[in-house]
Amino acid sequence: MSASVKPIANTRSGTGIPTARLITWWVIASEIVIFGGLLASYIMHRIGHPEWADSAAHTNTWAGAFNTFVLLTSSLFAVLAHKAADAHDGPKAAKLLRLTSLGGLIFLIVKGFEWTADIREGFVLSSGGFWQFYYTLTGLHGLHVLAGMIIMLVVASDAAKNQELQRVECIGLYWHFVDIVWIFLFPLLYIAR
Amino acid sequence: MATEAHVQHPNYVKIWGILVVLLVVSVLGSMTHIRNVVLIAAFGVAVVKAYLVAKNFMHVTIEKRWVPYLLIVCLLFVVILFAGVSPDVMKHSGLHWSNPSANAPAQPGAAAAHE
Amino acid sequence: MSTEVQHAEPGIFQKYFFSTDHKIIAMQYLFTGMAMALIGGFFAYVFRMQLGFPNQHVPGYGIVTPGKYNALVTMHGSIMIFWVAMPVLIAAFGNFLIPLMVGCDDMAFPRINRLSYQIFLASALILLASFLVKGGAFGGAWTAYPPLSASGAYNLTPAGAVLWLLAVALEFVAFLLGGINFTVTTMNSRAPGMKMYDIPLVVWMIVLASVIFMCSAGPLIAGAVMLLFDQTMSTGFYDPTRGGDPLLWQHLFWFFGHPEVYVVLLPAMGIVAEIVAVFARKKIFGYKTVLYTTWAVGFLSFVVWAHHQFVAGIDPRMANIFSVTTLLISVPITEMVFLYIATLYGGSIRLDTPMLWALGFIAEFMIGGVTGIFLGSSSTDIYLHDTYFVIAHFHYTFVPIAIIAVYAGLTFWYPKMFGRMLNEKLGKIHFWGTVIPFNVIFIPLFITGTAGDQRRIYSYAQFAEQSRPALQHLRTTSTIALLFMLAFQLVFLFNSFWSLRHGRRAEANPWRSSTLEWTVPSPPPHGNFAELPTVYRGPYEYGLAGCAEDFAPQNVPDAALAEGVKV
Amino acid sequence: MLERYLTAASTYAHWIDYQFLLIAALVGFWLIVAEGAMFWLIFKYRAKDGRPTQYITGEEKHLARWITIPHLLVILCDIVIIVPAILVWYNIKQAMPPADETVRVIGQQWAWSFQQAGPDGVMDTADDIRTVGELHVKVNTTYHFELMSRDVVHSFAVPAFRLKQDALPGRTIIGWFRPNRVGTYDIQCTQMCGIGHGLMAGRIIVETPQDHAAWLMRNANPAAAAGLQVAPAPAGNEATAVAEVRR
Repeated sequence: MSASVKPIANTRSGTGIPTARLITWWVIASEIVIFGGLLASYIMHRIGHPEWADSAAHTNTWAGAFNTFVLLTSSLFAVLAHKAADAHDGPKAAKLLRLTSLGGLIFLIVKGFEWTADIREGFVLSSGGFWQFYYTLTGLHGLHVLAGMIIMLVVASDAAKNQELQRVECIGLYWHFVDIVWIFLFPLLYIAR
Repeated sequence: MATEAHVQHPNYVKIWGILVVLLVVSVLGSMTHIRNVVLIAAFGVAVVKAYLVAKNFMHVTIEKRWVPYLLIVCLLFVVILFAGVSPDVMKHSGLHWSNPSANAPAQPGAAAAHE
Repeated sequence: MSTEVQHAEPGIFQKYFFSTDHKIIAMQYLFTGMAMALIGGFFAYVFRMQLGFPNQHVPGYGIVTPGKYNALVTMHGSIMIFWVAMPVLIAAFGNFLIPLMVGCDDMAFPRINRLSYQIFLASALILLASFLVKGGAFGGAWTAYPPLSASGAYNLTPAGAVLWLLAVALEFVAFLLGGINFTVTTMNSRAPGMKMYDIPLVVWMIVLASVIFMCSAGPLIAGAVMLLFDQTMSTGFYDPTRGGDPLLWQHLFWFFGHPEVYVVLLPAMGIVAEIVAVFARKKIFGYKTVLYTTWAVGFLSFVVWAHHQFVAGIDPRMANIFSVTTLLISVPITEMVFLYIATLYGGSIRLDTPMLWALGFIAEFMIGGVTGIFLGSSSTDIYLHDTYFVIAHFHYTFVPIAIIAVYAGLTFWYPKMFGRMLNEKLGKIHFWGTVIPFNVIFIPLFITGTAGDQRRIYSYAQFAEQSRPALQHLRTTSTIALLFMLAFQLVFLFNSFWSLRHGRRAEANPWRSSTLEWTVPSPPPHGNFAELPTVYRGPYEYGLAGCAEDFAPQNVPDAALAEGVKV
Repeated sequence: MLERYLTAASTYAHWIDYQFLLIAALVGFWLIVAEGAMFWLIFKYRAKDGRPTQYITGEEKHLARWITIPHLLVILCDIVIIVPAILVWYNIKQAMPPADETVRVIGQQWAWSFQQAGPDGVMDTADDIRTVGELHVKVNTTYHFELMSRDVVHSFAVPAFRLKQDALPGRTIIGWFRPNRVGTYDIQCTQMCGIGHGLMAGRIIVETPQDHAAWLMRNANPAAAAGLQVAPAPAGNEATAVAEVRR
């Protein structure tokens, strides 16, 4: 079945929310509990271990702040892409989406430099304590950024041809969610000490 | 089938500006090294930022009502998880039990925890 | 995007392995689940033989060593829950029924659906592959408590433990994808006119089960990532010598593990609701109340998890809270069962094979339900926790769910799935041959449990109290009953394969049921409905006045009812 | 009722047994009522020619009563069960009667080892008695136990005492029991702890005060001066104990 042939099931909208956006909300809901479980585990350990603050002091607040800025800006592009898609301007939406994934790329590059610096200092995943949570949380989040970028580029290539414009909003929603996760990771990992 | 224009698009750049200002506030707040200021700057601001993104970028407030409810219920489950687990994991001693290894991983000898 | 798109007949490989048709995917899940059930059943046979006739050569397997015994019980539990109950009850029935019952041509996202099955198949293969690696399959119980599961030095199955965890994690991903798809399809793709309370209960329950799964599995997915790192990257999330906490896993596991019980229970309850309504020719007694109790159960299932951990080293004060919530959840579940029984009142009950299975489910599940009270009450759980009483209790819930209700569903929808009727006589032999041995297996285990038999122990020879001959007789009885029960499953296998060719051809609506899946030919063609239906009423309108038949199909307008239904 | 299946040898064994009986009576009643109602309805409303089915939604007041009233009774029964359940739990796991003696119970793959004070009555002194697989206790004496694990999760279960508590590595968990019947009772590990789980047996020997004193004198070991502290040491330190369980 080619992508252009959709079942009628896909085109109905019993809830009043288009099917694509509906599934995006459910994906976000399930992601909330995944990140929530990991964050809850981290927070309760962190409160129980005040000494982890010493490890947290090694993280680079400026790099974290810069990355927050990058993600916020990319979120702006994503929502502008949604606006463009609403105006049926596919090529513009595609351009903005590509800018958004460029933001993701910058984010990952900065993250990579951070990890390299941390590892050079001898803090690795198996260092235990704070560091195992630091790498797991940022790693899981980084994977989401990466996945979002790839999907976004695919959506952008369709949007450039004015196809599947409803997907622009959906990938945007997902991207904002990833942004919100980072909004909480930033103080939890970089500021609280 | 394009999405129907269901939102009045607000001025996104302005909201982005507010978010960036908030980011600066939280970073500056963390420089004070005063515990309460840092905590508010870090987490209070994070909640505000998350709300702004959810409201203005994700449009949850004008989505069908049950969508924000769904997200809140999922958050609630995480809170329930936290409430049920933290008495055991966050604390290192309780009624008739203690977790000496969590306090001092390398220290030998387990202190008995009498109430 | 419309009905005039002609679906070209694909090649056989394309049709059966890479199809996006929900019915084919349902069959893939069904047959994979059934194959896994055979494997899980074989494991049960092997370790029951070891318990019934200790340290003797088990025909078809050999000598059961302690390590192999542990691996067998671990894999029996994991397979039966994750690779039998979930794929068959949720994925197979969900995939087959949801588009048909809500009146649309396919799932909302057919390719995500296909991906879900492919991931599921990969997870099953990974699990089976773990028997072939060095050290053998994981033997740390399906709960996989660390540090045992986290360290190869403790469990002696380093590769098996990693593969087990990977398989479970992949299975979760498959069911997240599938479950979200079910939910979205039911919410958005219903036939015109089908309002919230016109959705058949089985669809409701499969969707709610998917939602419960989605909300509860997240923390365990996070926990599985942590455990995987503990196993392979020498982190110490659960290692107490390095500041970790083994209790964290237990909490994350049971935060998922308890809702999981309801994830598999609800679809079974839904299947039974459909069948009871059809064969009693009755509207479900208090359809909305059934739904409200389902929601209550779904929510409460998130706040009871620590009753699995009363004596696991959690703070004893927490046990009181969880004991209260656990007894609280008995309230909506009891109400739901009462409503099912009340549905029989005033009916015209025909005891065909599907109905026997459905009534068998209710009768047996009640035993499982009431014995749960012993375990939810914290003080008796001190004694009964991890004994055979627990095993007997949850098999009295899981066997009705994963075996009895599945047979109910299969015998009921077999004509729709394959276009032939099953043989009634063989079906009844199979029913009694399954249900009677089932009770003979597990009632003795209640007794050995209260007599102090602890779980997962491969031989009781070294325990003076447990090696009393009377207890051994009970264990042997249970094992022999299991042999009978397994043997009678051959009747079903024969019946289903024989009927595939020689069964009476099924008309569209052999049971005279009112839901939408019976308005299409058996088996339904690709695309399901020649003309997409419109819904005019709820799913269980039996015995409606002013109606030529004793049932009113959902898709027939009021005006046409009096003229009778063309079956 | 439970004593027919297994001896009750501690003071709180009977509390649990009575709670078991209470639940058995209540849920047994409901089970019989519900199953009875179901089979009666199946029989009464079996398909008969000329008797059409009735159209009932379940929202009729006079019929819904048949659900509502049993439903309220079930809630009542739940309360009747939960109150004593919590009381018994409180008395076993939360309230802690003053200890006459203390023992340290250590689980490891795959044996139970025990440490108790020698004749001087003080723990962690040179004459402490350490045993593997066998715990000797005095009848009618309140014991506190300190439960630890050296490696993985174990569970210290003495079915005859109706006692069960998991041993977690890194944690020390305190509990109590008061044996009231002389005899030898099994200890089972009830938490999957590796390939030797099924072999991880132990015995509790409840003795009269005289026998116990004699045992103490026989086994007091002044030579065991070194290494008094029992630590929940990292895995692998105690290879000897593993060898002992294979004796």
